[in-house]
Amino acid sequence: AMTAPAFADKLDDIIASGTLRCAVVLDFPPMGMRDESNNPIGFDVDYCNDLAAALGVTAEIVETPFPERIPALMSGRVDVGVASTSDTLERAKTVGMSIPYYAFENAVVANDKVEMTTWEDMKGKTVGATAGTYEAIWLEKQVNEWGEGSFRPYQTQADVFLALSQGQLDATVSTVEVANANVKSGNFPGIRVVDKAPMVPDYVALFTMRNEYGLINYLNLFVNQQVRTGRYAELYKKWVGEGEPANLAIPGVYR
Amino acid sequence: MFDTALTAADFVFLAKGAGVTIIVTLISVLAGTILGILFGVFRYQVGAIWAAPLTFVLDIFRSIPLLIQLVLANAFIGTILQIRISGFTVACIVLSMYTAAFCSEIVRGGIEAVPATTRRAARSLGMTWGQDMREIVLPLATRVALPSWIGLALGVMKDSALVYVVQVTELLKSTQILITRLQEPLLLLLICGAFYFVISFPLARFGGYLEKRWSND
Amino acid sequence: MFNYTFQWKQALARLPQMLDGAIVTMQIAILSMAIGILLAVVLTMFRLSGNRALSAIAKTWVEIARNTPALFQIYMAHFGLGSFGIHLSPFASILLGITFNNAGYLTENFRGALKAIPDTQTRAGRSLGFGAAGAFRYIVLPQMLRISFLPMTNQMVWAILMTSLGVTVGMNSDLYGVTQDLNALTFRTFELFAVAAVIFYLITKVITLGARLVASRLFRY
Amino acid sequence: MIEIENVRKSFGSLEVLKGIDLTVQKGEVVTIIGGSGSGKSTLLTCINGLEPIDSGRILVDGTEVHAKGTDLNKLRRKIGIVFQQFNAFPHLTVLENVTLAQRKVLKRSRAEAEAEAVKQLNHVGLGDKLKVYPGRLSGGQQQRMAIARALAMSPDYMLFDEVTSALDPQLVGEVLDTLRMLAGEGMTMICVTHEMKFAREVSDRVAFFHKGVMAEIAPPEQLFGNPKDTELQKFLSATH
Amino acid sequence: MIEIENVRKSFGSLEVLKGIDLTVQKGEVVTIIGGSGSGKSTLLTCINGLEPIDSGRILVDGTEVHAKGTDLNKLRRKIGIVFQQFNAFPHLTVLENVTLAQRKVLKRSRAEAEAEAVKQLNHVGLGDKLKVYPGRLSGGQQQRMAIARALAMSPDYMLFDEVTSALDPQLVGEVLDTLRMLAGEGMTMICVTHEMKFAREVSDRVAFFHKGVMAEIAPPEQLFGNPKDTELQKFLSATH
Ligand SMILES: Nc1ncnc2c1ncn2[C@@H]1O[C@H](COP(=O)(O)OP(=O)(O)OP(=O)(O)O)[C@@H](O)[C@H]1O
Ligand SMILES: Nc1ncnc2c1ncn2[C@@H]1O[C@H](COP(=O)(O)OP(=O)(O)OP(=O)(O)O)[C@@H](O)[C@H]1O
Ligand SMILES: [Mg+2]
Ligand SMILES: [Mg+2]
Repeated sequence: AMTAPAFADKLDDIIASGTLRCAVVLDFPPMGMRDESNNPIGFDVDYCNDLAAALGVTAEIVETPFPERIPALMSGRVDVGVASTSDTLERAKTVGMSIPYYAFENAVVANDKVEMTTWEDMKGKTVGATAGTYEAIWLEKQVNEWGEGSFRPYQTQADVFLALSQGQLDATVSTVEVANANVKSGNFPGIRVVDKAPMVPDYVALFTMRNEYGLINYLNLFVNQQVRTGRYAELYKKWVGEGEPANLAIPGVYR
Repeated sequence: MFDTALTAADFVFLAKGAGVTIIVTLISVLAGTILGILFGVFRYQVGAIWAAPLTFVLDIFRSIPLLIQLVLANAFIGTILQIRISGFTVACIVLSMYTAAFCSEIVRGGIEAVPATTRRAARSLGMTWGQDMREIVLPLATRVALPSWIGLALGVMKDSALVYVVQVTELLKSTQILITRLQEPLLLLLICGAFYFVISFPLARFGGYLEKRWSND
Repeated sequence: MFNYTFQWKQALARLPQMLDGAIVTMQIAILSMAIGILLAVVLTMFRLSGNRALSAIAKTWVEIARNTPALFQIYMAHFGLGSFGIHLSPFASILLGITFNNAGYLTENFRGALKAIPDTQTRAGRSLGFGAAGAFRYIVLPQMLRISFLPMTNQMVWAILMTSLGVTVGMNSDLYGVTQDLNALTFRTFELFAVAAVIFYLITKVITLGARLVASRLFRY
Repeated sequence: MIEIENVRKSFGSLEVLKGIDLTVQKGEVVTIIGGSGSGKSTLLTCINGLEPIDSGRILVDGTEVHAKGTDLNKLRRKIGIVFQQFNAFPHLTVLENVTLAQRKVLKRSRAEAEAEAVKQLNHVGLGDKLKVYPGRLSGGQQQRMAIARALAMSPDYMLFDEVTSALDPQLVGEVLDTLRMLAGEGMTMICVTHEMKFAREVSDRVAFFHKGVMAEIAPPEQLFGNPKDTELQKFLSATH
Repeated sequence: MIEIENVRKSFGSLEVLKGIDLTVQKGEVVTIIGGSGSGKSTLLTCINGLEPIDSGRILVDGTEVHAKGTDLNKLRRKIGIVFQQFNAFPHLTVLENVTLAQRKVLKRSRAEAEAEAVKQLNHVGLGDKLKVYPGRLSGGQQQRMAIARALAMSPDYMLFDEVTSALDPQLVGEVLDTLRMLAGEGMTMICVTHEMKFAREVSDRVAFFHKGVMAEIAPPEQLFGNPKDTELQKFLSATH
């Protein structure tokens, strides 16, 4: 129902309504997935819960496939996206991005039956990725540059790995975290990580409506606080594993 | 035959999805049918020319993919009008209009199948337009329209599989979620297909039976 | 009036790409109809053959096609068959899925049409020395196709609309796929999909009007 | 009393009634004969207001049918009409066919309506078909049911539009007998018919329509015995 | 020569032909009369092998119709048959109706087939309807077209099954005239008919069927003038 006038500050709205609705992608382990009883879990889910706690409201996780993240926000279905969203300039024309809250490296994952040692062996192969993601946009451009092979976008990360495991795809590019998690899980037999993809690290941001400066400010501070308080590292350890989480500051530039 | 990791909880989860499918279908078919009857009667009553704007609008719902209707309605209501409503509501609104568009055709066809002379006879007995509609046209048109209407309702149930684009977790989406976790696509898809089949098949048969029975007299 | 700025230019600038997508959409629909009609004729003959196994195949096909969602059928064509190691490209998968659906619905239509053709037509044909196949081919079939022409047109429109489901099997060159791709780049959801909707609408209108024209030339009796 | 005064009526560019004048007194039986398309049916449907008219006026017991404020539904209760096509309501039993309008229009109770229906159905000889659906009846039986249905509304006037033309020859008699009976009971009736023998027998006056004009009207002996209008002469000689 | 020897045929438990014996010589015209359901149509469809038989045999020019190895499609080219229902192919013009089987079955060239078709259509008086679709023809014209269609296959025998029963009375004559013409030309024919006058006129012999039995067969003068079978006597007195 119509709860708030359209131009009230969203931050106020959220606090007033008592719920924070986050768009989260749930087929993107370890960032978003489901446990045995099909409840949402993962890095992004916890991140949303933390944000809600900071705001003093309860979190509501709205599952959105990758291509539906922005439409879900634009149609007012969610307040904030905590959905591993790359902060591209093209997208920033439409939505407002916070500072990065995570950074992915991408890896090339291949089917075992396919000969492949470096990322460049993808040339001429059938490759795919999740429609609407950073790596999909990169990979499609790459395939077009090579001028051979074909690119297939699937609607969900799971469909990509299903297709890869079935042998419908020769290779895919996905974040290292997702790749490792999927290879380890044993859910997708017959796949392996081949190489890192030579992409600029995929900085991902929280996002909300472009004109919600109050909320964007709040999100920026929240991300900063997560790192400062060590919660960022804690979550990394919980969901990704041992090691150092990526540095979110880019040397040599302000933001 | 299948060695599966599927748990009872997962079946509950699937059943919930099926429940959503059924609820969305029921709401949309109900609302769509009421609207469809209103539109159909209106179109019949005012004639092709005056009904043209309505006919045009309804035709749009039959001429563009439901997926696009859902995306557009979602974007329009949320992004442009900035009204906060749930995906479930959007799904029901779009599916209702979609149902109404087809239903109004069925209704109009049903009314047209009632011979004008029979209606004249009713009016000659002093019955009002409303009485004629209720006592004569409705029962007679229903016989013509019901089999098609059953087909429409089942079609809406099957098409409701597309409401996943507005974040409604219905049966097929639930299945996909389980596939994501369990990676048993074939088994899960078969369960999902079987569910649709089990609901659709008997009703479709029933529709066929009615059609046969009523076309004989 | 709206607290939203439309950016139609962004969408219109992509029109050429979308029109290319529309052509792919048409290709899928036309191919799936052509093959679907052939298959439906074969399935209809299976039904008429009196052979239990053949008519069971036809019946099963029809009931599955009519009683499960098209999305499900397309998903099955890709990932279902994939489970058996049968790998179809997105194009082949969507084509197979829609063709399967078309064939099922058309077979049912043909059955209705056949009921409307008196059995004495076949008898008359046989009496002239036609074999069973000849009588079907020259006498029953043309009449059957004529009666089913309108339902076939409707099915063609359905086929066009169903191509939008190709995205679930990795299709990105059809109209819906192209639109979705563009949306991922620019996030102008409403503008892009509105343009796609208009294109879809025009295609279906052209098809229905074209079919009417064809019918008036083809069926003069 | 039905008073028809200079009634004109066109369908598009086709003038179907070209100034008809006719007054039917209480208890009178007027038959209308004439060629196909001469406007006979149209006149009947104008009388009970099913069709609008272009000019002139029609008064039923002093009420102008096509006046603005006239309650047509109320007026139509006074005027029973039976058409050429059997207009049985196929989804209702014979009894329900006859009770429906009584209950919905006259607001009679079910018991009252059924009593009246049984009476009228017995009257037309269908007392044993109460629970049957019309689909099971012969054409003649359906027409008699339609007559009973109209009579059950206790009309003051009855209009009959070629009620026997769609019937097989052997069924015509049973329906005409019913009409004869009604005429004998003093019902005011306008009958459009092609049955000359019947017209001659029951009518007080017979009107001959030709191309939208009432070319002649006279008592039957005179009209049949000594027709003046040349078209009527042609018509009569063709039908013999 | 058509030889029918002790043919029996049942549909389920209903025995429709109870041992029929009949020999039709080249050039002979045999008419079959009899009540509805007596098995007349069934016999004709057995002769050209459209229906199987239970026992007995049927020989056409010495070939046993229901024997295993018989090429029925070939045999049927010898035997033209025209049915009670008009079996025009509605999707083809009159000319195409008559050329189709010639071209596809007899493998005649289009030109040859059309020449033959025009000849036969002229023969039955439809020379001016070549490009018309059957839906535009009257029932009688459709039946004559069906006759031309059968004749174009150059059959040695013609079977006619009540070809006038579905026709309006005024159209019966034109079709019977066509049959008379054929009989006059020496065609071997078996005609099932209800037209007694016609049967009397053209037949060499008339057979009377009753409940699956050929109760009497004789030249027309004898059969009509002096019927022996009591059922035949009843039948004839009923039809007069
Ligand atoms: N609703 C209508 N719209 C247009 N023309 C009509 C309509 N009803 C009747 N007509 C025309 O009006 C003329 C008179 O029709 P009407 O039915 O009154 O003739 P009729 O005398 O009853 O003939 P019949 O003996 O054939 O019943 C005819 O030419 C008919 O075609
Ligand atoms: N295909 C069939 N299946 C079952 N019964 C049949 C079939 N064809 C004919 N019959 C029955 O066989 C009997 C003889 O039929 P047939 O058509 O030979 O009669 P007929 O002498 O030609 O009668 P009519 O003068 O009515 O044409 C009838 O009782 C009919 O119902
Ligand atoms: Mg009339
Ligand atoms: Mg017969």
